[in-house]
Amino acid sequence: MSGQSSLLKIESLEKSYGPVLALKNANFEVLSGEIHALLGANGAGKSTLVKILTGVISGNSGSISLNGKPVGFSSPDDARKNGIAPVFQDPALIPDLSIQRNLALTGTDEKRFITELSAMGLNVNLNEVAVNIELPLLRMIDLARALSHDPELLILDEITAALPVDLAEKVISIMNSQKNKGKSVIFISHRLAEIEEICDRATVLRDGINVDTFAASRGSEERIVAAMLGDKNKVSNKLSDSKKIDRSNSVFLEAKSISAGKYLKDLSFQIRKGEVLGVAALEGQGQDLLFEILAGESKLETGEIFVNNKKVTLNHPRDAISMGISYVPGDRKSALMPQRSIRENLALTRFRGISKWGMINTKSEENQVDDAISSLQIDTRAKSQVKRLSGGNQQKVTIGRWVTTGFDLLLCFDPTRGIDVGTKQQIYDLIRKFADQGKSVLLFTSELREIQMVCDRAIVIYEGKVQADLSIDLCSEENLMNAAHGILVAK
Amino acid sequence: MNLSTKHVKAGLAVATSITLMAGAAVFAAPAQANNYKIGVSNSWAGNSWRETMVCAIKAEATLSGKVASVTVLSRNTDAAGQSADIRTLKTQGVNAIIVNSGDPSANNAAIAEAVAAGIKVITVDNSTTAPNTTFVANDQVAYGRVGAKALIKAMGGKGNILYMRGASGAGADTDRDKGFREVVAKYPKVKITKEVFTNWDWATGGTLANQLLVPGKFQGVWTSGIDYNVVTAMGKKLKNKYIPVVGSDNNEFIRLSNTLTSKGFVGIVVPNPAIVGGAALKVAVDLLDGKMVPATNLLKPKALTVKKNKKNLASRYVPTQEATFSSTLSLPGYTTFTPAQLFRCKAPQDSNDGGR
Amino acid sequence: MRSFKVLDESRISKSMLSLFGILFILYIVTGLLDPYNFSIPAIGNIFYLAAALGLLAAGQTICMLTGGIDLSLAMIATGAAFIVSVKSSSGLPIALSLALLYCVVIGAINGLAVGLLGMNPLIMTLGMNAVLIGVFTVGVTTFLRGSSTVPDLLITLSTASIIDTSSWVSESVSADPRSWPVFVSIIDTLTWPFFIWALISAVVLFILIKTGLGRLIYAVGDNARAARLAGVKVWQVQTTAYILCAILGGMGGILLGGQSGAVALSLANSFLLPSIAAVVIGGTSIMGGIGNYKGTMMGTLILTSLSSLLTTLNSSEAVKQMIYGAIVLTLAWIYAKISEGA
Amino acid sequence: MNVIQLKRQSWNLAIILLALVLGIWRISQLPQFGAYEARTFVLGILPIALLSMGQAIIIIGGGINLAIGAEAVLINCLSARYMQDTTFTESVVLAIVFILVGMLIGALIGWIIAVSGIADIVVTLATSFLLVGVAMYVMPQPGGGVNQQFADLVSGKVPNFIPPLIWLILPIILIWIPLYRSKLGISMYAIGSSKEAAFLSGVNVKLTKIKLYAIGGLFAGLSGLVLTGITLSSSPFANISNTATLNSVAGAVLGGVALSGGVGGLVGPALAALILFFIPTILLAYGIDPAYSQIITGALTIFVVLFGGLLRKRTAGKK
Repeated sequence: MSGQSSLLKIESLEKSYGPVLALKNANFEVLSGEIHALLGANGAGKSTLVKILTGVISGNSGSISLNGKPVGFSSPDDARKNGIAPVFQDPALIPDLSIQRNLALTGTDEKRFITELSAMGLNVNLNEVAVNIELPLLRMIDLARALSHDPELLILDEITAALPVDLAEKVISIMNSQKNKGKSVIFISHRLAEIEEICDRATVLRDGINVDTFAASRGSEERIVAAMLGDKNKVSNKLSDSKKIDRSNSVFLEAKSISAGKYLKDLSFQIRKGEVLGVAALEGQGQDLLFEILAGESKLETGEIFVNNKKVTLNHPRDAISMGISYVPGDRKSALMPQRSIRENLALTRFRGISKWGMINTKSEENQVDDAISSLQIDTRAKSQVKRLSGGNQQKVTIGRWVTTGFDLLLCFDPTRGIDVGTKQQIYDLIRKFADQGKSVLLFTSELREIQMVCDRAIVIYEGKVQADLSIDLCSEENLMNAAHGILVAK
Repeated sequence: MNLSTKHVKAGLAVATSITLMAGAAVFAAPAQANNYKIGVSNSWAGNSWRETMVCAIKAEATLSGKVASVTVLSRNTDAAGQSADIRTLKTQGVNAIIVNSGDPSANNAAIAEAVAAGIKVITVDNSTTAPNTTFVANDQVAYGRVGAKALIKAMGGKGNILYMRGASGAGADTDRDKGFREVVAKYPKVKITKEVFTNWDWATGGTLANQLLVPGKFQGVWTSGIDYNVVTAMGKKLKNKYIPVVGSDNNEFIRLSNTLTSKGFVGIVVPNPAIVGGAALKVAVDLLDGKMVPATNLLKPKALTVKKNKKNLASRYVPTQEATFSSTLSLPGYTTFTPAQLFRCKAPQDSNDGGR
Repeated sequence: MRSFKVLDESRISKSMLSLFGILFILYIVTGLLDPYNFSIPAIGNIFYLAAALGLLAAGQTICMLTGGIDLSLAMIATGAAFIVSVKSSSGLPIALSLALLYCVVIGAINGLAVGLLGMNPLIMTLGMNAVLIGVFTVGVTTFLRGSSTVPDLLITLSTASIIDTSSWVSESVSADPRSWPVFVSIIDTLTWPFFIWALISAVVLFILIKTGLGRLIYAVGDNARAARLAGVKVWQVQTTAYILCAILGGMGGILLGGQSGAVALSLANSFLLPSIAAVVIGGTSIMGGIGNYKGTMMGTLILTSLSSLLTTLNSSEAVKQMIYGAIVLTLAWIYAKISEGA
Repeated sequence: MNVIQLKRQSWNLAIILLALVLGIWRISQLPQFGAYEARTFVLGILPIALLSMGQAIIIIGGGINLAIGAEAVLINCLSARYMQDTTFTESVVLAIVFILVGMLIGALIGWIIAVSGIADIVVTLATSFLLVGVAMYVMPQPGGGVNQQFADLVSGKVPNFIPPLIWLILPIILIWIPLYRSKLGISMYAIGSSKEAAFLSGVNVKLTKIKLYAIGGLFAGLSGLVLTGITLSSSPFANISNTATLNSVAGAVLGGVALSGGVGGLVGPALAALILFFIPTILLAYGIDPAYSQIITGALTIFVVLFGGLLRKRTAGKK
């Protein structure tokens, strides 16, 4: 590594949003030909740093130099011309434009693009409009487009999140081939295993300062987590002993032969009271539709749903709520009112029926909201608008809403996606607490190891059916992954 | 030389119009007596005065016995829209078009095309600068003049006037302003201390009256037809101490002038009959019959007050009609319909009995 | 954790303060140009003149808080006034009920189209506006033919002071009203329109702040999907909002009809854009979810003071329009900067 | 061809079909159909068609311009005032100047929106008051005039319908097609479709917005000039500008431009103007009050958007 020259060097970079200091005195260096992980809890300043690097915003002070020359990027276009190409979690393709016109917009060479894409074993109709393309493929298209510009520095921001395993592997091999060509990659991910596996070095940010930079290798996890959390409590990988699987509990909800959309075909499962049931699946197996059906948000085509042994029809989320089924969607933004206060967000369900449109009982509302805030440890410093809360606190508000409302079954769709380690732990604890209170939780997660940490049992969906129904001792990542790929698991 | 060019030009014009008419003549009913097709283009719909004007055209057409149909294109539109309407009427094959133009010159091109095709164009109410048309209207300069005289008389020859005009730039408003100022200039003790535009909009007029009427500030009010709500506002704002108001022949203004005389109110009614439409129709039929009609036909208004014209004003009020009804029911020498026929508002083609 | 009343307080109070400042400056300027404007009757007059716009803007506020807009509001107002005046011959209660029915029906159609069928509010209400203009243009000569005189009771309710003082000030017509006894001026200030506006405003504020419906109006405007996921039937909220908007608009229209003394098809036309401007100046986001009616009330008063200032200045229609536009733009700009800074 | 393209084409097809049906219907009502009648059709739609096209460009770019009617009225007033009693050459030079003025006004509005961050609808609402005020200042009363030769250049000598037809088609060929193919054109769809993604793709969102408003202003300027050419006059009234603006929005939407941005073209709006012109005239021939056409126009706009919305929902659902 000593022979490598410095490609990008950032020195004492500072950026504030009004009174909030997002970056203070951040230093960061990427060598040419290395894969560098950029890590940090939510609000540590990662995304601000990436935005500055890609010309989305500019810093208040500090210096950036590229190949030893000081630079400053006035726009994403400017950054791209300087050899920096980002690929974000949400692909930067224009929904209403065809791929061809998207390429024209960024001045990308079509032939080169097709070469890059077919190197990944993928192809696409260039006349297809972006909005019609599945998200995982769209991300790969975005990546191929970035590669077509032959970037010196590729920035991959959470690109592997919720990406199916085969595609995630392709991303990793692309990173390696970039490295072999002497190009650099900045890799941002919450999946620590990936980082240990492929990154050369890692830099951890905390509170806008780079706190640690070291060579990444297997076993760095502890060091990463410690650096990310600082002096705060460390996370235990295993949970408390609160898991007690009581098979004698009665069934709360049963789905029989559910079919809907392109993916769900003849899917059946049961969830008991006081049970946390994990759901594992590769991306695009219809798990999101399953959750939406149970939440009353999408329509069931065939099949039946029983709650407490009674058949139910769920046409609207209100029907589900009245059955005691609550839904925490994967996309926090779709469950929150960003411009309203924590209080209004927490109390929203109180007014769901026309009969409750009358005068607000301020006292009872206040008590209820206070309870939720204290039991979920929501940070209320920015309570007037939830859009100013951190991602973790926003997620707590979406869950807290159901704590104030009361529920029997909580549908949690990837609740820890993009959340820092500390808050993740709080959410795990919370889910276990619900189970202890005799409530059921259906938990889908894209991080398979969470299943072993939180769940009592897991089902794996493959090709629209339940491929495997595993007790917790069988829920190793390997087993889950095999089942998710359609390989039978021995019980 | 001069003469010969003229002849050539005339010959060309005739030739052009023959060519133009050639196709039409085959289909369009020949303009024989008793079978005239009349088109009406009106630039402002949903307004009581204009509706009455249109009804007068229809009623008079029905009674004339010489008109087969009246096609009315009445809508709120801009100059381009009205030009399109006039052209549409021409393609429809009418023999005469009665135009109440929203703009003094913007429809000239369309009118000229109609005239060139041998269609008689009669402009009513608002004058246009288009040549070869016949104009039928109330004399607005005289309107301003007689109104001003009566107002100044009622004010005792001195004091401040609240001058509430119509719409800036409209032909009628400009003409009335001319007549009004002519008279006011002769009385040095009379001053126009506040000048506002109501745009002939009742809401605007009402708002302005409520805002501007302050006890002691004015001794007389001129309105350009947005009249009776100014009187109503006086009841509230001046605590029933009325000052003279010049208004038009709006039904409600006539009623207030009649009833509030006992409270010292002087209402000066200067009629601006909407049934001038009936006069326009008569002129159209005369033209189609080949009679000679002067290019400009102006109806002279008179200022009416309860003091001098008690009977006239008492008989003008029509309780069955709305407040903004233009309460002049006949124009001797022009119209022949009865009030009932006017209110019925039927064109010849509207019913089996020919609308009669 | 106790005081939840901090509803983005800093931002709203800042902008409210600046709105107050602007209103104050406008008032001082008007007063310096014509000292009569400093008198109590003149102040009362501003409130009196603001009432109708205030009601229309109240409707528009509710609509815009849900993320909608009602461009048919002027025709709803005009239509209500028309129905009341034409049908008043069958008795005022019947006329008013018919007008109310009309408002509810039109509001419901707008709301259901937006809420259930997913119509864009701009297009829906624009289309509705065209339909209503057509219906009433036809109506004037057919089913709504008749006297458009506004009934006396409504004229009184839309113009008179609550207590009639005309007999108290005897021989003072020619005298300056500033010489009247102060209590007369103050009583005169309490006009029915002012009273009605104040009363309705209290109701609107109560609905928006203190009721579940109010919460949902904000919720739906901020994020309709979130509201749906929380079990709220969004279309019910939107429909109710459009109905409320139409009813408030109808009330404004009837008031306007009473103040004009006559009803014409163009009655409320000139109030449509100001009703939106008042809401915007008051700081309600056109995207919904944030803002309040207090701001709209200030916006209404600012626009009314502005137009009386321009009348005082004897400014031509051209200058009026220019200043009006410039002020709306500047205020929106200042407001945007303030909310950005917070 | 993919679903969305097909859908876009089917929309255009439906509009062409509707315009054709109504056109044939209308022609069949006429005693005769010749050059004069064709000219009447084209002159009847030209100003509003141009305005709808300008509005369409702005709506595709994710905005909306409620001041576009006021821009046209202002240019109408400016040209009728200053082109009165001029020679043909002077008129042409002035026409070019006024089109540039229209662009400049549009650019200014775009700049205010870009810099202030206020919603388009609010800025343009305010500027619509402002511009009408300026128009009234320029022409306190209706009137003015223009060189007759220039007028003939715009509207053609009776019964020549070719010049106005050229003015309808030329902007599509000279402005729209090059725009659609240019980087600016792609950027227009991009910022209308997703501002964030466009920004990340390297589009200068603010500059694009300013340019689009400038092009919108160009169309408004053309519309105002054409109005002067047709009417040989000008009218400085707010209600005219408001009606024109609302019609331009209706025309754009009816022409297949999605109000959410990113979808549509300019041919649709031009045809939509034709449809909106035929409806009242067809009714007229049946002796029906033209007021009914208001009802039909309003209802048609609602239904078209409703239908389009349902169509979009269905294609989105198939994803």
